[in-house]
Parts: sequence; C-alpha cells; structure tokens
Amino acid sequence: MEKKTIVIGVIGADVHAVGNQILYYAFSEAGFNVVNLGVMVSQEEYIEAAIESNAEAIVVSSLYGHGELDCQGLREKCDEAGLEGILLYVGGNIVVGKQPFEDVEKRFKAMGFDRVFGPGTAPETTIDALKEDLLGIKK
Amino acid sequence: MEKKTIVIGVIGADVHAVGNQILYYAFSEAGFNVVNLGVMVSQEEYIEAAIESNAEAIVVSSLYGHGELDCQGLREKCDEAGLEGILLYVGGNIVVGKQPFEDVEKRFKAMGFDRVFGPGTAPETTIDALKEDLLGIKK
Amino acid sequence: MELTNKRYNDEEFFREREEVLKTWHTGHEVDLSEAVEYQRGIKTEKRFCTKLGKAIKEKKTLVQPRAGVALVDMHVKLLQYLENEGEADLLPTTIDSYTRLNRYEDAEHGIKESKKHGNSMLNGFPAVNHGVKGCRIVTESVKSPVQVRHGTPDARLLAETAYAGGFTSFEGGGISYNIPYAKNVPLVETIKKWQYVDRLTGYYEEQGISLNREPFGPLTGTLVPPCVSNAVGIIEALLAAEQGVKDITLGYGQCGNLVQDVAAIESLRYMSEKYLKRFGYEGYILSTVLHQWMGGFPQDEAQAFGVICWGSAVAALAKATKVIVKTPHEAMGVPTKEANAAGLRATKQVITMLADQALPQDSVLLGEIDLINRETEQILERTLELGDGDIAIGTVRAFEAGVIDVPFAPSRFNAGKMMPARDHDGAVRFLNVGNLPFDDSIKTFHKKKLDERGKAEGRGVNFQMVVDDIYAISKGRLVGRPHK
Amino acid sequence: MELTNKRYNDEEFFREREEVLKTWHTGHEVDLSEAVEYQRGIKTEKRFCTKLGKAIKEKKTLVQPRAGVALVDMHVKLLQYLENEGEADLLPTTIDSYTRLNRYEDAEHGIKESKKHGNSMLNGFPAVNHGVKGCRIVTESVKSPVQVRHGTPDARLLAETAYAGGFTSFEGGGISYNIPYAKNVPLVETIKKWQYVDRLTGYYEEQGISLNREPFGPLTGTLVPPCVSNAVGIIEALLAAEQGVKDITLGYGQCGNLVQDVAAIESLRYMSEKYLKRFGYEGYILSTVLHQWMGGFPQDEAQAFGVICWGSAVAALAKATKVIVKTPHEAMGVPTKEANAAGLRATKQVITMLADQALPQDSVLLGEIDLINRETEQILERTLELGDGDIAIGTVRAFEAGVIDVPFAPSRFNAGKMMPARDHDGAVRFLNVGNLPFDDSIKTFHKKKLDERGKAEGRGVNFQMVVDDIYAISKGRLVGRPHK
Ligand code: B12
Ligand code: B12
Repeated sequence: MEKKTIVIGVIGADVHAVGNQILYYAFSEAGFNVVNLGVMVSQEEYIEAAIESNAEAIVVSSLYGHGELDCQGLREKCDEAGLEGILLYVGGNIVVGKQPFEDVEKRFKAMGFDRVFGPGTAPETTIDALKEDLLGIKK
Repeated sequence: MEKKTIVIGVIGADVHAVGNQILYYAFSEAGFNVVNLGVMVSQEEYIEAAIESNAEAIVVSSLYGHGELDCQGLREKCDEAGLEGILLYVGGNIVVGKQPFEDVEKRFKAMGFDRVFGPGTAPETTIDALKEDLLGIKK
Repeated sequence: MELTNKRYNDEEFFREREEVLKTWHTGHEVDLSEAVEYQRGIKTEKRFCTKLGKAIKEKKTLVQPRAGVALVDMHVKLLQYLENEGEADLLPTTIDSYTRLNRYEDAEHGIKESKKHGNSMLNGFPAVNHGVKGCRIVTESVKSPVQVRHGTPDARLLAETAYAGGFTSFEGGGISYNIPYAKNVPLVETIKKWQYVDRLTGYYEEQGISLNREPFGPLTGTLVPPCVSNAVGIIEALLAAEQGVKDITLGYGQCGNLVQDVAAIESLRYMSEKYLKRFGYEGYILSTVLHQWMGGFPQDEAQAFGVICWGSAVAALAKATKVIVKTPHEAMGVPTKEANAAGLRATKQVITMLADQALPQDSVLLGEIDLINRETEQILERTLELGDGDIAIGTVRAFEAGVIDVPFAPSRFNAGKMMPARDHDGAVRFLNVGNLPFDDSIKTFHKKKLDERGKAEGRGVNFQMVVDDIYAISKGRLVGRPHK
Repeated sequence: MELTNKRYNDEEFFREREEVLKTWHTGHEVDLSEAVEYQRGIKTEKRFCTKLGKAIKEKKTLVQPRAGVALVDMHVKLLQYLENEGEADLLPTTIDSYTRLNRYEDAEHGIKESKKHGNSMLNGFPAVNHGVKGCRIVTESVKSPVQVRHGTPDARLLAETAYAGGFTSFEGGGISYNIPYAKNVPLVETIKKWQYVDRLTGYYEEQGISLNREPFGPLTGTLVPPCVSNAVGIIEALLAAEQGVKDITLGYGQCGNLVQDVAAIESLRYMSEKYLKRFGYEGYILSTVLHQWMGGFPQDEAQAFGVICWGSAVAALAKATKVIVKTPHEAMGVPTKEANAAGLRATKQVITMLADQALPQDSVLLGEIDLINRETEQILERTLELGDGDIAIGTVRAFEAGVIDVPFAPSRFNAGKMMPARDHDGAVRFLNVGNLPFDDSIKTFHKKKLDERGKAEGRGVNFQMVVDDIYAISKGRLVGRPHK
C-alpha cells in the first residue's frame, strides 16, 4: 500500500489529548503517514501542515463542545489556500450536548466536511473510511 | 375520638404480607379498630368480616398486579350483602406494570371504589383520608 | 401424610405422576421418554448446568432477569429482547400468580383477557396452560438457557411441563415456595410435593440429562437474617440431593451491608458443602446466586439504578455464580422490556468492571463468616435433632417450634416470633431471636449490636426501628434512622 | 519570572491586581472591600467551608454535580433544578472553555450565539463576561453553596469576579489547571498566577471570610496513578497554605479498583496532613473529594449508571467528604438538566445507603495505603531536593525532569515518559516508571504486578494493554483484556 499522508489534531481551545494520542497510534499502525498536531490546533495550523506535508486528508477532532463554532469556515480557508477538494473529516463530541446525529451531520456537511462521525466512533471505522476515500478500498 | 372499625387485607392470590403488617400497625396506632384479614383474602371474606365487625370501611390492598381482575364486582357484592355505601379504598400496585395513575384511578372508581391510591402511598396519607371520610376531620 | 427424607419409591412416583398429569388437560402432552430425548437434543451451551459450570470455573458472575407475560408470542419477544438488548446470560420464565396456585381456570381467563386487551393482564407466563408445546416454542426461540421461576407450593405439573418443554432449570423448594408464598398450606405437604419435583429432576439426571435446581434464597425478601435463609437453602439442597439432583444453585437475597452480604455467600458455599458431604452426597455441582435487593424499592428510576448497581457490586465482590437483576420499574409494577434490559445492562457494567476484584479476606469478614456459620449450624443441628436425624421431619417440627422462623411471612405454619432489625452499620441482626436455638454468646452479640444502634439514635430498641428499616431503602437509606 | 514558595508581597499583589482587573471590562465591577462585606453577608449555611466542616464531623459524603451554561437565567434555572430535583448538597458553576483561556471576546460571541439560538452554545458559564453582577444573581438564586469549577491556567480575574460574586469555593491550581488543560503555558507562569489566586483567598481569610480552595485532583482523568495525583494535590495544598488559605479540599479521581481507591483517599488524607504540619502550617481544615470515573464513559445510559453508582459506592466506603458526580450523558455531551439530576439521585441513593459502612481496615488495604504513602513521599522528597527545599521551584524542575509526570497530558511542560497500565486486579500500576524517583522495591513491585497480568492474558506487557485499558470502561470492563 502506498503511504498516504493525513493531518490530525484537536481543533480550537480543546485539550482532550487522549483520543488524539490513540488515533495517532491507530492510524500509524494502519499504514498511514500521520502528521499529528496534538491539541489546541487552529484552522491555520491544519492548513499549513497539510500544505507542507502534501496531505490528502485533514482529520479534525473536537471533543469539548465548541466544535460548531471552531469549524466554521475551515473549508473556505482550505480553498483559499489552494487545498481545493482536500478530504475533511470531523469527529468526537462535536456539538454541545446529546443531539440527534442526523441533524448534526447535516450541519457539518453543510460546512463542507466530507464525513462526520458521532461520539465514540472506533478508530477502525475511521480507518475504513480513509481507506475507502483515499485508496478506493471498500470493505 | 370514637373508635371506628375498618377491615383490611390483601385481595386475591396475593401474598405480599409486609405492607399489610405495617398498615395494621399504623392504623391501630392511629386509633382505629382494625380487623386484619392478612393476605389472600377473597371478596366474600372482606364482606363477612365487615358485617361481623360492623365496619365502616374496607381497605383493599393489591400488590401483585392482578388487582384489576380480583376487584371486579366487589362493590356489587357489598350492595347485595347489605353493605350499601360502605367506604371502599384500594391501594398498592393495583395493576400490571407502570401505568398513568389517572387512567388506573378512573377504572377503579368506575368499579365502585371511593378512593384509589398509587404505588408507595404512605400510611399517613391513608390515615388522613380515613379520618376525613369517617370522622369528617380535614387536615 | 407421611414424610421422611428418603428417595421416592419408583412405583409410588410413577403412580403419583399419572394423577398429577390429569390435573389440567395439557398434562397429556407430557411423555417422559419423549421428553428425555427432547432434552437430550438441547445443545450443551443452552443448558443451565453447562453455563453455570463454566462460570464457576472462570469465577464469573452471570446476569439473569425476571420476566414473564401472558401470551407465548409476547413472551418470546420479551425474552429475545432481554437476550439481545439486555445481554442476559441466563433467561427466566416467571410464572403468573394463578398458575402458582394451580388455578388454571383463572389463568385461562387471564390469557383470554390479555388477548382481548392486547397486553398482558397476568403477572407472569402461565406455562401449564400453554403446555409442553407452548413451552417448547419459548425455549427454542432463544439462544440462552431458560429457567422457570415462580413461587408455587404444588409445582409438580409445572415441573413436568417445564422439563418436557425444554427448560433446563427449575426454581423453588418445599419451604422456600411455601412460607413466603402461601397462607394455609402445611409444610409437610409442600415438602412432599417438592420431593416429587426433585425426584423428577433426579430421574432426568439418571438418563444423562442434567437439570439445575434452585431453592428460592430470599424468602420474604425483607430483613431475612443470612443464617435463616442459608439454613433453609441447605435443607432444600439436602432434600434435593436425596432425590438424585446433582446441579444445585443456592441463593441469598442481598441485605445491604457489604461485609455481611459477602460473608453470607461465603458461608452458604462452605456450609452447604459441609452438610452435603456429611450426609454422603457426591458428584453434585454447587453454585450460588445473589438476588439484588428484594425489599421495597425507591420509586424514582435513578435511585432504583443506585440500588440495582450496589447489588451488582456485592454480587461481583462476593463472586456469586449469578445475580438476579431488578429493574428501575421495581417499585411501580411489572417492568417494560426496556426497563428490564436497562437494569440488566447497568448490572452487567458493574459486574464486568468488578470481575477482577473480590472483597479482601480480612478479619472483619472472616469474623462475620464465622458468626453466620455458627448460627446456621445451630439451627440445622437443632432441626436434625427435632427430626431424630431426619431433616424433612425435623424441618416441619422446627417451623412449628420457631426454630426456623421467617420474618414477615404470610404462612400460618411459620411461627413469626423472631424479629430482625439492622444494627448501626446496617447488618441485619436479631431484635428478638424468638425461638431460634442460639447459644448465649450469639444472643448477647445481637443484643449488643442493637443496643449500640439504639444508643447512637437515642431511642429504644423496638418495632418502630423495624418499620423504619423496612421503608429505609425506598427512602434512600439502608438503616431506618429516626425522623428529626 | 521569579518563583518561590513565599507569601505574596502585599504591595506587589495590589499592584498586580490593578493590571488583572483591567484585562476585561467587567473587572471594574470588583471592589475588594465591598466584596468582603458582601461575602460577610452570606449566610453561614450557604458557605462551602461550613457545609464541608459539618460533613467531616458527621462523616457524611456530600454530592456535587458539574454544570454550566452560557446565559445567567438559564444557568440559574439549571442550578435550581439540580438543587431541587437532584438533591445536590453543593452546587457548581462550570466555566466555558473560552473563558478558561481568557478569550473573553470568543465567550462574548458564544453568549450572543446562545441568545440567538435560544440554547447554550458554550460548554460552560462565562463568569467573567457576566461579571460580578451576573455572578451574584446566580449565587443569590440558590440555597446551597456554589463553587467555580473550570480549568483555567490564568484564573486571576475569574477568581476576583467569583469571590466578589458570592462564590465560596474555587477549584484549581497552578499545576492541576495547567498540565491537563494547556499545551504551551509554562508551569512557572501558572504556579505564580495561582499563588495570586491563593493570596486573594488568603486575603479574604484574613478579613474573616473563609473561602474553600480545591486543587483539581483527577488531572487528565485517565489512568493517573494515585501517587502522582496525590503528590500534585499536596504540592498545591502547600502552595495555597503559604498564601494563607485555610480551607482546602484535596481531590482524587476514581481509578476503579476498590482497595486502591480507598487507599488513595486514606493516603491523601494522611500525607497532606503530614506535609502541611512539617512546613508549619496551622489552623487549616482539610477535606477530600472523590471524582467518579473521569475517563471515557460507556454511551449507553444504563451502563453509565453502572459506572456512576460504582463511583458513588467507592466515595462512600472511602468516606470522602464529597463526591463529584457524572451523568448518564457523559459519553455523549454536556448533559441536560434531567440527566444531571438523575446522576445525582442515583449517587445520593448509593451514598446514603452506604453512609454507615466503610471498607474494613485490613492488611490488604493497609498495604496499599503504605505503598501509596511511600511513592508519594519519594516524589515529594525528590521534588523538594530539586528545589533546594522550595516546593514551587522544585515542582517546575520535577516536571522538567519527569520526576512528576502526568499520563496523556497535553502540556509540553510535562515529560510524558511514564506510562501506566492496570494490573490483573484492575489497580493502576506503572508499565514504565519513566523518571519517577522510586526505589527498587517499588519498581520491582510494579513490574511484578504487570508481568502477572501479561502472563494471565498470554501477551506481552506493552502499549496495546494501555490502549485496551483506556477503552475498557466504555466497553463495560475495568481491565482491557485482549480480544479473543
Ligand atoms: C417483597 C416483595 C415480594 C416478596 C413478598 C414476600 C411476602 N410474602 O410479603 C416475594 C419475593 C415473595 C414476592 C413475590 C411476588 N411478587 Co413481589 N414484590 C416485593 C416488593 C419488592 C416489595 C413489597 C414490599 O414488601 N414493600 C414494602 C411495603 C411496606 O410496601 P407495600 O407492600 O408497597 O405496601 C405499602 C403501600 O403500597 C401502601 N398500601 C398497600 N396497600 C394499600 C392499600 C391502600 C388503600 C392504600 C392507601 C395504601 C396501601 O401501604 C403499605 C405500607 O406502607 C415489590 C416491589 C416494591 N414495592 O419495591 C414487589 C412487587 C409488589 N411484586 C410483584 C410481583 C409480580 C410478584 C410475583 C408475582 C412474582 C415476581 N415477579 O417475583 C410474586 C407474587 C406472589 C403472590 N402470589 O402474591 C410486582 C407486582 C407487579 C405489578 N403490580 O405490576 C412488584 C411491584 C415488583 C415488580 N415491579 O415486578 N414479592
Ligand atoms: C477525560 C476527559 C477530560 C479530561 C481531558 C484530559 C486531557 N487533557 O486529555 C479533562 C478532565 C481535563 C477534561 C476537561 C474538559 N472536558 Co472533558 N471529557 C473527558 C471524557 C470523560 C473522556 C475523553 C476521553 O479521553 N475519552 C477516551 C478517548 C479514547 O476517546 P475520545 O476522546 O472520545 O476519542 C475517540 C473518539 O471520539 C474518536 N474520535 C476523536 N476524534 C475523532 C475524529 C474523527 C474524524 C473520527 C472519525 C473519530 C474521532 O476516536 C478517538 C479514539 O477512539 C469525555 C467524556 C467521555 N467520552 O466519556 C469528556 C468530555 C469530552 N469533556 C467535556 C467537557 C465539556 C470538558 C470541559 C469543558 C470541562 C468540563 N465540563 O469538565 C473541559 C474542556 C477543556 C478543554 N479546553 O478542552 C464534554 C464535552 C461536551 C460536549 N461536546 O457536549 C465531554 C463529552 C463530557 C460531557 N458529557 O460533558 N475532559
């Protein structure tokens, strides 16, 4: 398998570090080249890292509830930076409170995310999605 | 306070004895003359006891869920036996399952019960009701 | 009626069988040799004994709900739901109260009413009315072993129907399904009728079909001191063993004090082995079950979860082989399947979180175990004495004399002279030992314990304490403290 | 920046105050002498210190939720609900993440969005933005004491606002609100800023207004070994005491193994007393708090109740002064008020059921206490050594050296060389001690414990174990066993 590069990190003022460390471990084990920006990542940092590393996907985590505020405009900024069409995933606890997932998904898709994942999504699920979207491998 | 006589017991095939023993203790302490028929009491036994003791109220307990089947026709049998107008209370877990109390109350009132009580009613509540209905003492 | 603790005479047994099978029309569906072959066809992983045996080896605690509704299809759906959504390891079929009293006509009426109303008007599954065919539909529709749970003084036809219907475990016993469940039935009668059930179980065992039997541990579920329920459980184990039963689960209803509860299960394990050995029984498998709090529950569902989870923790820390699970609807009525599954999942979470832990065996725990051992032994020895060495006869006389005495029991064959109450730490002690045959050191111990509480609460040691204790859990406490 | 563990110079403090109050426009609402008088007017039963003091005396465990929403009226309703429907003994005001980073502009945006959407778009209450007036509305609307809970590296303005706003307790510390809550903030900076908060608290104390301070015990909430969080708590207690704080609550996040958890609380009580005495502090009141499981929760609400209730049981058996309560929504998001109250009621049920019980003090428990005592002592002694006797300086150097090391911390000022994992019984041990300054006997003990587990699981002792442990509770277990 050719090594695809992805950028991961936890957006905004969010410091939830555990899931991020596990995703780094799991994505690397799964054969991706992972650029891990850790926690408290700004939109600009994701974009810079993606350009620098020639990444094909940005995997945004948001756990602390401000995901909706933090993610606004990321797609537009990517476009402006020349990252048109780059794969954008978001997952974690991306909104405040327990909300029906369909509504949440709709709102984040409208913001330009290609895939949106609910609370507690297993790394395997994300890996399968990445393999499908980046390598065309359907499970 | 003049000593009013009441008949208590657990109806049908019901053997829940604990609440009955407590009610006996509480009603007696509250100054009633209590005829306690214990558990597994048939409609006929209540009526016999009420006639014999000259009781002014029959307090029916049902815990095990068959209350609705067991209580059908008690008012009519009382009337036939010459106990017209005798006070009839029912309480405990009188139907199968957790049901909206208003519906349950309606059904048991339609069967001729003067007062219907939901799960976990405290003895004090019943005592207050008895005092009101038998002695005209309103709290 | 003549009673001894002797294996049923075969001839007598089969003669009686014929009568039993005639007591309701579905009896004719039971064909013993066909039933044995049917049971032989049940896969080993669907048998109670296999699953319990595996759990004992792995020191795991299995979870089992209570559940039963009036109609076969409803009941199947319920069990499947509990298996899939509730992750139940073992399934129940709780029998309705009419069947428990052999009032099959009333049960039939309940079935009709249930069909009419489209929901269950009975508080359980009327297995005899549904007959062998109905039972087989139930047991074949699920992946887990299924047990009949009830409260039936005369359960002979029910047992015949259940075993032929594919159930691999049967709860109850001549004492434990009489004293808490009946008012007017003599003990001598129920012990005899349960010897029949045990003999039937033994018969299957001899054909190579192991069926599990489980005396009902919690009795009235209300402040029952461990030695009392343990003594009853051990007696029923001895009675069952004599009839050839080989797979026995002994039960205990959580009292609420952690150390006492773990001690009670430990003592139950130890004393039952001791007595079975002493009377020469061999080749049996003993398991234990803890019943989550069997007394009055709080009405609030969140609080009920609190009670459920604490019971689960105790079961895990005591390493009981299984735990019988309550639901957040307990105080209100027969639970919905969703509430039942929620109780199971909460329980499973606690059980598996604590799977690798046990209460450390320290001196406080060992002291409590020793106390329960001695109390139980004194009850059992006096019972044997009263029966001139025969435990069946002794039991009848012991109940007459109040040597065994179950608190708050509805039965008039129970003396009702003993009165329990909690001590300052919440352990169930004796406020009044009645005629329980304890030595002075034990009597003094209990008196001291209750005096301590009385002093701490600044009130006398009397029945008001007991009343407060009965309400306590439903009001959010364990010990019923005086109102301020 | 120059750091020592010395009482703030008054002049410096008041000079710094002026700067602090200017960092957001609501700062001008804070008038210290008016605030002191305002605090003096708060009834004693509404003060944290009084209620905690009473609980210590009565050996009771109080329950406290976490809760905070964006707008004042919403937040008042929320707290009133938790007080009435949840029976909370102590109330929180959880601060939103923008405020925690002093991003008051972002918080303002969040307030506007929340007003627009009609529901909270912030994950907490932006106390600084609402200012003293907003805070007073909150603290005056409820009957119970209210505490500010947050995670703010620079909490000076927040503390000023909170105390003037009528809060009687303030969570956090220079280490515990940095290492788990920040990425790029030097420890030397946060310790200094929290000395300010402590000095402010000490100032009130000198005016006769006792305010409670609570270091954040659980840190990252994920497999933090007791000695690590206890050492941090004790250091923050020493730092606070030096600034004149007299009412301190030390915290611990439940790890999951009963004996270890009870031992951790016992050790925390013992060691903190010991060190405070050693450095000559007097007249303080120490209380303890157990946080229910702080790591990943199961999504299912019934299972979440299982986790919540087990945490409650541990708090009660450890006789913690209070317990911080999780909710059945934990894995999903900020809870509704109903879910929050349900968590509280379940907790209260367990706490009051177990109020009269404690884990017996046996050799297993005493051994675990002794282990934690020794580990904590070795960390603290090396820290003092590194600081040439000054705990503040020592702490900065200890973190640099990995002598204190918090697992899974986001901060780059944390070494991250130590790796914890559970042993076979679920106690948190060291898979890799990193640079923690343990003697050989301790190192050998941990290695042995993990080897035991590895052997039982038939696999090597490595990071996969840790990954499995992190997921375990959310998957229904405590120890992350290998998949079959
Ligand atoms: C202990 C108990 C038992 C013990 C009873 C021992 C005994 N012989 O007494 C045992 C284990 C034997 C038992 C058996 C059964 N039980 Co049961 N039992 C309980 C339990 C847990 C507590 C009852 C109790 O003692 N409470 C304490 C006393 C003080 O309270 P109380 O009984 O409610 O009585 C008070 C009030 O209700 C009120 N009250 C009572 N009568 C009246 C009348 C009036 C007019 C008024 C105003 C008030 C009033 O005052 C009393 C004193 O405060 C309840 C559930 C609960 N409440 O938590 C289930 C419960 C009553 N049992 C139930 C059932 C179904 C059964 C069984 C059929 C089998 C089963 N599924 O396990 C059998 C029935 C046997 C039979 N034929 O009756 C159901 C009933 C379901 C329903 N109505 O929908 C309940 C609600 C549990 C449940 N949720 O499934 N049970
Ligand atoms: C541990 C924890 C903390 C620790 C974090 C320590 C640290 N620095 O890492 C501490 C105590 C410091 C903390 C603080 C806070 N927390 Co917190 N925290 C948790 C908790 C309990 C567990 C998180 C965790 O580590 N899980 C284990 C890891 C392995 O799982 P994970 O993080 O969910 O990540 C996995 C998946 O989500 C997924 N995933 C993650 N990202 C992505 C991205 C994609 C594309 C995909 C497909 C999948 C995916 O894969 C990961 C690996 O399996 C959760 C609740 C829960 N989940 O049970 C709350 C939770 C996330 N916290 C919450 C909040 C609000 C906070 C605070 C604001 C304060 C508070 N109320 O206590 C602060 C925020 C501080 C900040 N600025 O970020 C909320 C968020 C609410 C919401 N979204 O509505 C939660 C949900 C709790 C709750 N119900 O209130 N927290």
